[in-house]
Amino acid sequence: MDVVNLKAAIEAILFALGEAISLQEIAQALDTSTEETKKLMDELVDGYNSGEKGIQIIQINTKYQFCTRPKYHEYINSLMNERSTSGLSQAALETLSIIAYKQPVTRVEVENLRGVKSSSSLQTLIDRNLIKEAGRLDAPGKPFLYETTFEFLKYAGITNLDDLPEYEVFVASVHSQEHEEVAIQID
Amino acid sequence: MDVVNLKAAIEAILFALGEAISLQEIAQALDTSTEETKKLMDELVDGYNSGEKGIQIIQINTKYQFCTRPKYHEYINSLMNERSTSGLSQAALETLSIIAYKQPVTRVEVENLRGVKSSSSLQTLIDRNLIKEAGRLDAPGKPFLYETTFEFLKYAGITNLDDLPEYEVFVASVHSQEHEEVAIQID
Amino acid sequence: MDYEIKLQEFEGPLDLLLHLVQKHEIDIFDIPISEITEQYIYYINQFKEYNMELSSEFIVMAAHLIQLKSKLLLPIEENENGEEIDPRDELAQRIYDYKIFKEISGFIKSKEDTYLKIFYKDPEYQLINDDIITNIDINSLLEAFKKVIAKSKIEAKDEEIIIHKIQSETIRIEDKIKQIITQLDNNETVEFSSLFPHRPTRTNIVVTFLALLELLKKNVIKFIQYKTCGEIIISKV
Repeated sequence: MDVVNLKAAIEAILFALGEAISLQEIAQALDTSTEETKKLMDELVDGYNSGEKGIQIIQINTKYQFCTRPKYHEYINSLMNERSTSGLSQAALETLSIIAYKQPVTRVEVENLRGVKSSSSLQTLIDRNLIKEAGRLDAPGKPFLYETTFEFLKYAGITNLDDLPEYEVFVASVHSQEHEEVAIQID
Repeated sequence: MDVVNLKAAIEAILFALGEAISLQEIAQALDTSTEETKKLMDELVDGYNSGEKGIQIIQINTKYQFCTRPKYHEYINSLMNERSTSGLSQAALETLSIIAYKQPVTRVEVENLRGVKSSSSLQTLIDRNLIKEAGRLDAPGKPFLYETTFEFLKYAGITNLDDLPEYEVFVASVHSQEHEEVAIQID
Repeated sequence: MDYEIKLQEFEGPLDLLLHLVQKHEIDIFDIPISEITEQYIYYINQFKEYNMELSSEFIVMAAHLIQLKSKLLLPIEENENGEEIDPRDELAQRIYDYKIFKEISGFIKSKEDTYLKIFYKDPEYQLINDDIITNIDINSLLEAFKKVIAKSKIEAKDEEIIIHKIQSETIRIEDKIKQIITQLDNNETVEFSSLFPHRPTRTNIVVTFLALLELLKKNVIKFIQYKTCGEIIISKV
């Protein structure tokens, strides 16, 4: 891959990952050296800093992350406000639904199911007091487990988790045979 | 705010929102006209399309959204935990094709064309948000009609349904295949 | 291996017919029905040999092919304009339409490959107000969950644990044949309509019908009908 493509690849990674990521991790993904990655990253950061852009790449310690420029904060706020009047965003709702049905569950499991980095949705739900940390999984890295709160039950209008609409029925319908299969013997 | 800043503001909004957003919503947030917003958006989209970039702005109907370019997916995949998003089965693909080209269409019409029961495929497509119910046919039994969704446009990578190749394109392709087959036979 | 036929490879009878037509380089609009019927039934028997479940549509098509075959033996009908009606036209059109949609599904599939390679991101988190959410729509929660699960293949692993498999109905033709013979042993004649339960399933109808055809072929039974559209009486030969 040439330099231009490598830079674009870093851009794509930063966007999709959402959260801060180290040069080492990026270098590994691109199968190149950390030094080379650093050089490309510097160019990329400069590119976003030259001219007037709405987004930028910030460096926190040794990690890098995309974020918006603070000066455009108010426009974003007004839009977010507009959208959140209808309750939770679709992203937060999806995240909440996974936790409700699969709890206790780690962030990684949520992200695997959604296919999108979900730390921001998780934070929304924690701040809304709909989910909480529930210990750590006994696995490498000891990731946090999440579960729904008592508040969740209250606002969902159910007395306990068993009152959630059953999803087994649904899973069965998805995985049931495409054809109503019938064994017929022909002679 | 000058043009450069307005463009940057749109960029910041698209990034922060994550989800698809309409020109009207953006225009409202920026306190400018939809026409002006459209002009700025076009420039922004062009900017991301010129040169080699890792991210792009896609247009779906009248909405816009940031996303990565598909060619960099393997680098992202290597960093994301095993993404579990799966493709559609052949049965679901056939059903989706029929709905895309014959919409609005009933289940019976789909089944007649495929020659097999398709209710489970229809359910899969509804659950994946690729099709939706679109009223009922004014005929005995008042069967449901199905049509494709906004998500389908994203799935097909098109801005609107008119961007789908004409049905005749496939007829011609099938026709030329038949021709080839006959030609082989003659040899 | 030519004999390694996987039923899963065929989405339905039209798919199988299309496969046969392509394999033998046959013009869809000029299908030699006799040969195709033979081939089709050969395949179905292969499925049977490998103990594969066969959906009723495959059987219905077999019956249709046999019917077409016999129709072709009769004098050619003409429409009101005096043009000859080819009894194969309708089937040919169905295979042709199916072929086009199969072509389209290939195109849709190619789009899917790209779709699965694109990443989106969640909204950036901002706590705008401290309003407590006091209403969670439980149904939209389930809907959201369904969407997530429908897209994921993780659940396939859980499937075995969770799935309540819907029992499929199994009726064997030979059992049906025995049943009809028993009925004829007890009574001299049997009314056609009495062979079916109050609300027969499609499978039941198809199997009964095939059993009757089999008995007719083997010259075990005969049909008697006293007036047009009247009750069909079945009796032993």
